[in-house]
Amino acid sequence: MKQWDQGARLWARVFCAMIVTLFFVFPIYWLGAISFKTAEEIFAYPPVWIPANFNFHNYFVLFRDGEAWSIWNSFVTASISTLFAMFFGTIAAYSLVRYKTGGNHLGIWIISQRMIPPICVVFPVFLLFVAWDIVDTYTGLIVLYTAFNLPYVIWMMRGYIQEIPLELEQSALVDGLTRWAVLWKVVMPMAKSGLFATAVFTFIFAWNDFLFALILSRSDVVTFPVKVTGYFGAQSSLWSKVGALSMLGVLPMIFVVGTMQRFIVRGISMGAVKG
Amino acid sequence: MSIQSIVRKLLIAASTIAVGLSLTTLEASAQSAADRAVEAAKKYSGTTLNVLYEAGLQPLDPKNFTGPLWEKLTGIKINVIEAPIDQLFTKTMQAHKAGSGSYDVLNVLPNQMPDLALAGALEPLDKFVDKYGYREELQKIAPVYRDNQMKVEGVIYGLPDDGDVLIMYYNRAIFDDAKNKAGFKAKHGYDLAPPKTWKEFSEIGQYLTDTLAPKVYGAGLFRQPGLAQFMFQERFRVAGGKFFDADTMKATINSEAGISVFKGMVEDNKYMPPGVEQWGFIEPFSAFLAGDIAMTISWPPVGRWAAGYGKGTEALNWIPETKIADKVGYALPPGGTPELAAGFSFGVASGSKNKEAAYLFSQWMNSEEISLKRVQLPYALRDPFRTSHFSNPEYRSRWSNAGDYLDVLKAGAETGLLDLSLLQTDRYEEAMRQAISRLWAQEDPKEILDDLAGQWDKLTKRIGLEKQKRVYNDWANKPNAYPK
Amino acid sequence: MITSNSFADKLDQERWFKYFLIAPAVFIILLIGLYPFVKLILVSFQNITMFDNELSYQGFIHYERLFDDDRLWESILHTIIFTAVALPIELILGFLLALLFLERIPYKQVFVGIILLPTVISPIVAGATWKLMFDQRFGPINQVIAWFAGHEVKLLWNIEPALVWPAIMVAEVWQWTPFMFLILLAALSNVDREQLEAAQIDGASWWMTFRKIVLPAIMPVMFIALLIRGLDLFRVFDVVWTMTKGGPGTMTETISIYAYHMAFREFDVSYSAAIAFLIILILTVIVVAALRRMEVSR
Amino acid sequence: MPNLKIDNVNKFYGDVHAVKDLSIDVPAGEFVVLVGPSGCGKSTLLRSIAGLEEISDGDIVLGDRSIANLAPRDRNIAMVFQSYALYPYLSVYENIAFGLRARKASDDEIKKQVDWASELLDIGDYLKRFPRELSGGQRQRVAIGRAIVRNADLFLFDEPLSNLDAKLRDGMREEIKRLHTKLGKTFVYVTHDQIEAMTLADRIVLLRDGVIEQIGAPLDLFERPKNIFVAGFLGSPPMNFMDVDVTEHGTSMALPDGQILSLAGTKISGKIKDGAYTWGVRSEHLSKITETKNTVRAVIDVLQPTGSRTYGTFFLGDCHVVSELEAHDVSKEGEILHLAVAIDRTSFFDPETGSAINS
Repeated sequence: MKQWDQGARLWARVFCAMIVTLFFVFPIYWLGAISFKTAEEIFAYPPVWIPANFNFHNYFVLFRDGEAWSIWNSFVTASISTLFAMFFGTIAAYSLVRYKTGGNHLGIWIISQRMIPPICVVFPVFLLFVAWDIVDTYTGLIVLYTAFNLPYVIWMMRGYIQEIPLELEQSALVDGLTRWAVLWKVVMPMAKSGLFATAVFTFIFAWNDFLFALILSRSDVVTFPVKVTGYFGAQSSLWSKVGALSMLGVLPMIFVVGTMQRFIVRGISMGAVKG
Repeated sequence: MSIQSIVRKLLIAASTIAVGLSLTTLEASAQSAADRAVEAAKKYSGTTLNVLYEAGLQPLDPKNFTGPLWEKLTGIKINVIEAPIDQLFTKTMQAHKAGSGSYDVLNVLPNQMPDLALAGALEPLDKFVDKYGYREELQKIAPVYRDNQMKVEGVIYGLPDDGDVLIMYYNRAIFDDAKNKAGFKAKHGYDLAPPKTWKEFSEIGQYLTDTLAPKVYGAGLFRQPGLAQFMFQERFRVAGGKFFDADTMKATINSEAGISVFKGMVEDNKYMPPGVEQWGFIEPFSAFLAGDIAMTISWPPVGRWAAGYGKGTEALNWIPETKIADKVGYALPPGGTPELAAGFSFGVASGSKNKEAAYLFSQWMNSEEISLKRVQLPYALRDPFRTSHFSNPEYRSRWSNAGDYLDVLKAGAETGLLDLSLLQTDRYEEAMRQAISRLWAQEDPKEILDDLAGQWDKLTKRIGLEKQKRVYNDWANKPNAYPK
Repeated sequence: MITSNSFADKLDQERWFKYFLIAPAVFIILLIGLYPFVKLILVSFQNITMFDNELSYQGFIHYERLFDDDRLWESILHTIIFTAVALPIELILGFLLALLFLERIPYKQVFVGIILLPTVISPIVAGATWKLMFDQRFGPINQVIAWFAGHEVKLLWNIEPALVWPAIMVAEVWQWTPFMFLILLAALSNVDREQLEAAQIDGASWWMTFRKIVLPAIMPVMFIALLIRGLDLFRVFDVVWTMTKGGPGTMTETISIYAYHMAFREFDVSYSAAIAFLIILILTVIVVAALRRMEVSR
Repeated sequence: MPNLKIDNVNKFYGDVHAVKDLSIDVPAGEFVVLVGPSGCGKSTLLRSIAGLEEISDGDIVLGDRSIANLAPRDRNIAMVFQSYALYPYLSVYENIAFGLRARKASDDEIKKQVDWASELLDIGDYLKRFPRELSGGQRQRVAIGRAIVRNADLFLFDEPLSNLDAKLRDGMREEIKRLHTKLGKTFVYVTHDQIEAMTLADRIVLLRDGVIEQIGAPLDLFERPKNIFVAGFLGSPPMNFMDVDVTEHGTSMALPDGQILSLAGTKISGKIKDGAYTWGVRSEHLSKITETKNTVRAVIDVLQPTGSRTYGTFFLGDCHVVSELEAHDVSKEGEILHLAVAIDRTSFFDPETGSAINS
């Protein structure tokens, strides 16, 4: 009797879990479905739930017309800025942790920089970038994303570095390494998974950014979110392109949740929960 | 797939031929405005012009057709930069405020021209127009566009380049149907024909819905606030309304005319398809092509596409297949004074580092011969705007009743009403859009319009009453600001 | 005593090394973080508008305007209501989900992974997706409602004042409930098993166990999650921008959308700087108050 | 091989004076153990020698050069840490080779050294494994291996055994001692465990509050503690202390509960002034006898048999006393025993200053 009871409850839970999962995945399914639909299917009433063919035409069009380039722009700016932010952020975090540089205040000040809404600073940043002549360049967006993500990287890496036993570093110092070498040969390998997880999130933030890219790009470095919003034009809503380009933007994220689950909770909670 | 690719190849071949043809015609006619522009531009060979265009279909013209041709003729490269329509103003001003010289040639919406000109973002063009002898050809642009989308306070800031006007389209199969005709005449005592007044429009719409719904509804119109405000502006003035008092500059939008138009707009929704309140551009357009509505009012491309012009063009594959290709009727909307909704002029950015070349490109694009080809591009969104476009035999033979189409556009180009254009028009329009969404939310028309008038007065006060009054009267005194 | 002189040796001394490490990051943050902030304050005392470019000191004229700007206060009100509604919904849904997944479920990781997806995608994509979902004619939402209603429905999600906020809210809640869910799931999993068992033996009710053991244990984490999300909600831009651009009218205008509008549509640059400063001020007050509370509760 | 000379070293942490004017000379090859309760400054001192802390004042000299201002890597010392500080991402082989690689040794040299160390420490079988795959004791050996391959001038051990369980600790202790003998190098070893200190050290440095309480050979300290602190620190169970009154010209004393013991015939008899003293007796110096003369009468309160011996606790007045008895000396709590005291092996301390009374 009790056995049966437990079994029933398990199935009830699984059922609930499936309903919930359906709710969260369906919109993305719908987006994907649109990206494979023909124009007739997209503008059919009642809506077509499953496209008749697995049709890559909408993607083909994006690539043929060079509009998929916006994905490349997103990739270049997000990945290079991630490298910079990770490098400068990690060494800064090391300094904060090991040498208590600037005491507690410097750390608080740095993380508070992340709190400022982009909309508040984007105009002055725009003027600054005009002065430097880096509007609509990779350099511009990379500099911006690096700066914008630095506080996050420092904050997160601070947490990860704090977890590295001090004795490891001291042992290496005694064994004959310089401080710089200790950082590279001991701290970095020890913080490897933290570095990786933080880098992925840094990448995501830059990849998903809209407002900065909207203001600071013109034509050469338009990123995919900016491009997607552009498709909701006045005279033709290019739903097929919205669907296909958005899906291209979602794909890396599917990979992220597929492979990085155990790091995600710490990444999004800014270190509040250690996964 | 294979058929599509064949079609595409054919299209590519066709456009190659088109380029070839245009080259020969250019050589044949000596010293036209286009030729002068090309001749003068050759000294800038090797430079690049950044041209700001509305994203979507618009840029296909400079990207696929005129851009390459211009480069071939002058050696000047055309770099098309796209921005969604609501970003055009932002991007233009942003570049101006920053002094970055990001753009050379601009697409300017007429009602934004005063702001851009007074903010100093646009280059005055008179000197270039004279230098390159373009005044004469500029005069040949259809009157309303010429007189109203070119100058701010007497100075030329733009070359009007788009014959945007809201024309009425009706399904002739329904209007010619004997049963409908007889039934309508029996009920209302006059013939079933394209309506001349809004009263007739309502009666016809109601009658057709009553007899044919849910298969066919009498009409479907723009109802999204952004587009519906164009329809309101038109109907308000047709009903005799004035936006402001010319002396006190007080808003008079809440006059009797305003209230009755607002009430009429709500009433009309009743015979339109369910959900019409949300209709933007696509919905009435696709419903009309599908034969689901008997009448609609929209921009000129709808008239072409409904007739099947440009069918099979890849760029237009998002357009639903027309089921009424040979049944499209064209007429001026009720009142006979269509709204010249939006449209584009070419302007030259004041911050451009290559203003002369930018102007020359604009002149070339805008010239008789080049513009004639551009307005005929199947995927073009540029609508006929020159007297010569309307009478062009080639264009008039594009489909069975293309002549009717061009005649109506021509008539519209004479009687069309200008969009309200003030300093910071957008703020006034914003308030108007807000009022319309309240209208759809079933609020009381009078109350909404009183609020709207209050908001407008406040805006006027902030911007400066005298300054705004000058701009308004400048606009209001144009021949097509109000119906004659 | 041996003294070291070379640069490399100096660098290797603690006091130089630590500054050497932190200097680039601080420099970049100062440049892109602090400079714009200072510039912002500067501009807010000048008078730069679409037509004017007055760089002299103008006093507090733009700050005075703030008080007289109904649209601004409406947008702030929208933002506050939006935050105040979305945040508890996300919290409660996230918590319920976490409770569900706290129990044994086969292939739990797969479920959790799929549920997480919305949180990591671009808010622009989320907005676009829901815009398509909510389309009154070609979107599936009205269709699904029609199934339940038994007749055709034409709910105007993008225009009807009563529906447009709920539509945005659904998109926002859809995207961020998984965030709360994941954090609370982790927090709940970390609740001390022995304490729970002890409570069970002591005969505590479910409610008492929750209030006296579970809640205090997850409180710090929950608080941070609420803070992070609260700040995000307060500056929400992308989703609203994609779905309504603040429309119809200014009905869904949030503070960020309004600030954008004033800066990049009206080019009322100085005034928008004053707005930006106001936003930063409000956020600072919220964060400081929140952190105080957190410290007190510790 | 150089001597280590610690010369008037001071260390401040802000206002805290952690090491006070400390001087120690360590001849080459000696095994010195720094011992003391936590916070006594022993670790600070060790880390100062390693260069992980900067000293505030004084000097540290290794051979003929001052190393006080050198970076750790320039001091040519090796150190074994409490947590072993093995690099989890490196194999055992690479862990041992780490210091050699840092010093740019050739691959051949490294291999030679690692093989030598692994054979010495009997870890040759798991050179390819990673630290997480090793037991605590094995990790400890690797940590030691990493230190000894370097041919350092000085070996520092920072509580290396404290993370091991009791059994392993005994074994490793022995091995470390053997290693010292084999290598013949100078070892400075920090522990808080007096047994380690006793068993390993050539010389113990007993620290308290940054000051040396006593320095000397283990048995010296054990048998001739300079003060109550030293006496109490060394030995397990700890020395029993009680307040006594010496009377009759140093020939008799009164225990806290009034019992009288005669000092006659002992070394101290007559050599100590009458008065109040703190008397220290180790538990093994109390033994059960059948006669009752000049014995301590004890009512056993708690019995703790360990197998070979049995600890019997009793009270003299308020003083809690532990005696170490034969396994079967007592059968149950409450029994009354007579205990003989080996008075010659007990210590008298000045109750005011705590210093030992030299007899």
